[in-house]
Amino acid sequence: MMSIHEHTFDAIVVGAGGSGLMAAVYLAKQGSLRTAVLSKLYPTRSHTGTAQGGIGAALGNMGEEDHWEWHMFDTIKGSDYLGDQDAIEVMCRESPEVVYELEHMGLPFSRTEDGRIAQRRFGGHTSNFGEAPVRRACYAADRTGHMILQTLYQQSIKHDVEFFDEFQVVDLLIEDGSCRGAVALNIATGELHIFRSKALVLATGGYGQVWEITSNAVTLTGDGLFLVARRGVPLEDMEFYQFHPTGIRRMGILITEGVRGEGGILRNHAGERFMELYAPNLKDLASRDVVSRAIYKEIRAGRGINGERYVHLDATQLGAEVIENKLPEIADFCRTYLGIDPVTEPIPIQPTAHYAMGGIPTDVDGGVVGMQGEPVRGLYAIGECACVSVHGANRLGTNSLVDLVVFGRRAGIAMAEYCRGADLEPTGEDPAGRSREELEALLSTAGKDGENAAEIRREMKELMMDNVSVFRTDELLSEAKVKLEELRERADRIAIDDPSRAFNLDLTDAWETRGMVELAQITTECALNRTESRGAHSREDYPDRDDENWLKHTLAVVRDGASEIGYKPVSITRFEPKERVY
Amino acid sequence: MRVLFKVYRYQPETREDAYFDSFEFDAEPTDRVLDGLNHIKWHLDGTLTLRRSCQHGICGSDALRINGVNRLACKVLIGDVGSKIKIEPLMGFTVIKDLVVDMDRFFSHYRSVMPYFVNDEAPPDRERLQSVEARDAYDDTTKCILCAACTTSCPSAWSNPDFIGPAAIVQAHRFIFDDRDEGSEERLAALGQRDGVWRCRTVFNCTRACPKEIQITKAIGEVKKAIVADRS
Amino acid sequence: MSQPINLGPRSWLSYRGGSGYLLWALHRVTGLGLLLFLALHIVDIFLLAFGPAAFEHLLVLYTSPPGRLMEIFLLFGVLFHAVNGLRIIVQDLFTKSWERQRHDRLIVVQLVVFLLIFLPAAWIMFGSFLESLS
Amino acid sequence: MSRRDGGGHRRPQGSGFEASAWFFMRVSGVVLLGLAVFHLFWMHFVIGVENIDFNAVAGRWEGRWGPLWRLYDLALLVFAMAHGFNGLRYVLEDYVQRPGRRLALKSIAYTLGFLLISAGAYIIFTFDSGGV
Ligand SMILES: Cc1cc2nc3c(=O)[nH]c(=O)nc-3n(C[C@H](O)[C@H](O)[C@H](O)COP(=O)(O)OP(=O)(O)OC[C@H]3O[C@@H](n4cnc5c(N)ncnc54)[C@H](O)[C@@H]3O)c2cc1C
Ligand code: HEM
Ligand code: SF4
Ligand code: F3S
Ligand code: FES
Repeated sequence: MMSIHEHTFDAIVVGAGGSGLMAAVYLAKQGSLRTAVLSKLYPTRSHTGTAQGGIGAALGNMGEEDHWEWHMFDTIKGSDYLGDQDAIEVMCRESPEVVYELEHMGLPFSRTEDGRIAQRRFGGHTSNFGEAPVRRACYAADRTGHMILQTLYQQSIKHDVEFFDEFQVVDLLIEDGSCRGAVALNIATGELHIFRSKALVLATGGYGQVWEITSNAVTLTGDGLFLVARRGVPLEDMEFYQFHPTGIRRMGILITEGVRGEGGILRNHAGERFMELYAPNLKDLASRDVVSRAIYKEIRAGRGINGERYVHLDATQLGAEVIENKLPEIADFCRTYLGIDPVTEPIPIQPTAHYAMGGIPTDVDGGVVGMQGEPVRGLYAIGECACVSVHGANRLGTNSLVDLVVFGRRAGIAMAEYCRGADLEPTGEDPAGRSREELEALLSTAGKDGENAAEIRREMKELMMDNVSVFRTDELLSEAKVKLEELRERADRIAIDDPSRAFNLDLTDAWETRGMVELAQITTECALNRTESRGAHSREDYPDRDDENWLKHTLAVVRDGASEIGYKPVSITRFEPKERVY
Repeated sequence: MRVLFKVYRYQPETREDAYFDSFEFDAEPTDRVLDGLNHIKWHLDGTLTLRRSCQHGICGSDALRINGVNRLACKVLIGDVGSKIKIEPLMGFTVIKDLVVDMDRFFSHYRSVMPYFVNDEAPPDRERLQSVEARDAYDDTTKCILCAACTTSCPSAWSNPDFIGPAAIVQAHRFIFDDRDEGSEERLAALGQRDGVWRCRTVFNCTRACPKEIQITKAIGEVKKAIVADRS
Repeated sequence: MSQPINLGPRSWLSYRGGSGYLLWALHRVTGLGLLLFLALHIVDIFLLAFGPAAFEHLLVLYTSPPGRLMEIFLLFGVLFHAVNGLRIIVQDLFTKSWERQRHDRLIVVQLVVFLLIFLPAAWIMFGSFLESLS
Repeated sequence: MSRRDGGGHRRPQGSGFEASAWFFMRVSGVVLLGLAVFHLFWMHFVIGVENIDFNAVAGRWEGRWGPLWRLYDLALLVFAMAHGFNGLRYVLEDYVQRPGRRLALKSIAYTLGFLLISAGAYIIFTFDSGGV
């Protein structure tokens, strides 16, 4: 029997990436609130640290004019008009302010000659409503995310945030439309802890591990998403999953868009700059979905390098100095993992699963909303696991980091406000009962015959890569649906090896595997349902965008193991949908 | 290629002593050592326990002793270390299970150097200005991912757990040499203590171990000089 | 619950730290060795107070064949410690030299300097060792 | 957890002794480089070990340059001892973790150092061959 520990806080933050820490710092700054941060990884291990290229803010530091309205327009266009314009307006208007705030927290941005925050070009970011590329991405060499994560963690220490490191949340206490806390596994001991709270924010990051080739960490398993889904909260726009065009071949390790921002060029087997064909205006700096599709098309036409499933990212014309100073990490990756020098050789790349535009539906303060737009009291979501929706059908590079800090801050403020007016709501008998049963059952399979979780993951990842990635068809998706159902059944029969309690990652891996299969199913279901092509969701059997029928968000809720789908209108305030060409 | 992994095991719940386990299997020379360990965990023995996350040398989870030296398992290719690979946990920390060590002391040393930006003046409306050169002065030490490879490679830290260790000094350096920061006096005072920088005997193991190739010994030297200059 | 099994001198010795680690260990050993020798040396000098006989009685220690051999070790110790110490001082003065490549290069220079002085001197001393045998 | 020391890692306020010790090791190192190496060179290659005896010492300390030699040897003694015993202190600090034991060993070392310096200085100041 597992022993149970109990804690009570005003506010709880689940996840210590950029968004979670931003919320935590803001909660801590409010003073009297008791706040705890729960994270299954040490905070600085969070995946925000891998973000390379930059954070978008219309500062206009590079001697070019820039306005947040232009940023707003680019984001909306990038989202293929599915993004909610009220939320996008909030994000783009607040982003300069938040970037300055990060600088005031000590974040070591790279600098311009006159000492201001340096900025670079990024895909889809333009001046004057789409005219020409603009330098909008504020960066700290090519470790912007690392510096954001470090800076926010430092600030958390400064403000005495209370951390529960290596605590994995395994259940949410959502009852009668309100969230009253969470149950977490203390990984180091294998014991369960009940955390009661007035407000709880999920900041658990993405779920890229569902795909085979991915830029995401092995720990990005979408826990927050399947946890809320299991408690009857819908997930929004799950069919929109971004494939980043330039992942290192086979490994999926990301090569930042900053490389193209600095002048890198994509080339096919013949050495041709093929993006001229697909995006005559912005070329290699078109938005990510466009570039990923172009690469797939080149590969299909037999123009991949040596006819294989990859193309080249050519950075040789940047020169050694730009590469060593502005892209040192990238150079290091190439040397370490590929044994090539990007100064003299092109980098072999292929699209890699990267970012979830969809997620837990929220309002502009991070408050989670249900199927009918009703708020789930005390429950918030921010960062990649949330869907505000500012990214719509396709996220622009640099906008995720903006999303993290802008909405992390807003959620922190809103939660503090909420906590002051709210009381702790009671939880039912034995709140940890469900988790205990689930985990004990899994533990009791140790050493018995059963399915291997790693094998199930492998099959799921391959399936999703082949059938539910850049190009989709009814046939592929239907096939995936059937196979995923099989995998889900097999996942019920997982048997683990490790019978011990302390640090049983075999147990948590298995638990995460089940959740990921559920997310793969929801994603596939939503992709099958949306019969149009928009942003990252590209249906070959429905190649056009269909505003008449599909200018709306999908909401999927799981009931008795099957997804039910509903819809939500898109907020359109300033920019009417137009055809999207780059 | 055929590889033989010799892996340190410690499973306190089932067996009292620590021991080495051998696993032999086929791997590509371009596989990471972490891929090998994952292969073991996923297909040969699910009880093998280690921390890992990003798999490309950014998160700092999987610093281990690989063939005698500290490395990130995800930043060394099997082909580069040969077909016999010995994996041990970081030295100097208590082992919790297999390759997982207790990092509490490491983070407590980290916290002791005030690893955060201090400047109590009201900030300007926009960014504080900083010249390119001033930014360069601490660029190197901003790269630290807190993997602990350095501190656990340092003989001074092995024998003396109170030594705050190179990682904490690197973190302090990042602020001391940031001209926007104003907390350095306190930081230098903390680092000037018995268990601060002076415990560094310039062994250089740390610099060799750092996966981010931070010039740690140089950074420590700069801090030492700053303390001496501060006092005179 | 957990045991600090990866602690202790056995694992210290097995760490493959490279040249810096080796030089540091040697510096420490030679430093302590010199201190030991010096203590001895002061004791024998102190015997001067008791007149020539007492003093010269002990001097045999230095002129005997083992004494001659020890002398070579002494030279090795002083020279190594001095050259290595000088390198450390120079590097502390010019912190930039602690950068990895520069450090590696300095170590090569140091070894060359050490050998250039040590080998001829040791050769001469070895000569007097052979002489002392006959 | 208090704010400034961030997590209960408290240590005594220092006087900067370690900084001075560090600095002294460098300075004395340079000084010793001159003194010790010259001393070795002189004794082994100029005088020659086999020629050293009571008279040789007397000749040096009571000759024309006697006072200078005595000063030289005193400097060598003091610097080498201070440098060496501080080095020994480093080693003890590094390897002896139990406070009580550390204090005991350090006390023994300091006493020993003091005795050795006194003995050496005594000879240097009082040596008198009695006109042999
Ligand atoms: C390689 C790469 C490069 C990128 N580059 C850029 C870029 O240049 N610009 C940009 O804008 N965006 C970029 N992104 C996207 C962006 O970095 C991520 O979307 C963002 O960092 C997500 O942050 P987050 O706060 O939502 O979560 P994360 O940083 O992923 O953190 C998740 C947190 O949740 C915790 N957690 C998860 N599950 C649980 C659980 N069950 N219990 C407790 N804790 C849990 C984890 O421990 C972790 O602390 C990049 C992404 C990748 C992968
Ligand atoms: C010949 C010239 C000498 C030079 C240039 C020199 C230089 C140094 C330096 C720079 C250090 C400090 C190392 C550190 O801080 O990490 C040191 C340490 C030391 N020295 Fe010397 N030294 C010399 C002679 C001597 C002598 C004659 C003795 C013996 C009495 C001695 C004994 C020691 C000891 C015991 C240490 C400590 C070793 C350690 O901490 O690892 N040194 N020396
Ligand atoms: S300095 Fe280097 S080795 Fe040390 S913790 Fe930081 S990244 Fe790791
Ligand atoms: S290994 Fe240790 S002694 Fe100093 S140079 Fe590095 S911290
Ligand atoms: S797994 Fe992140 S550093 Fe190796």
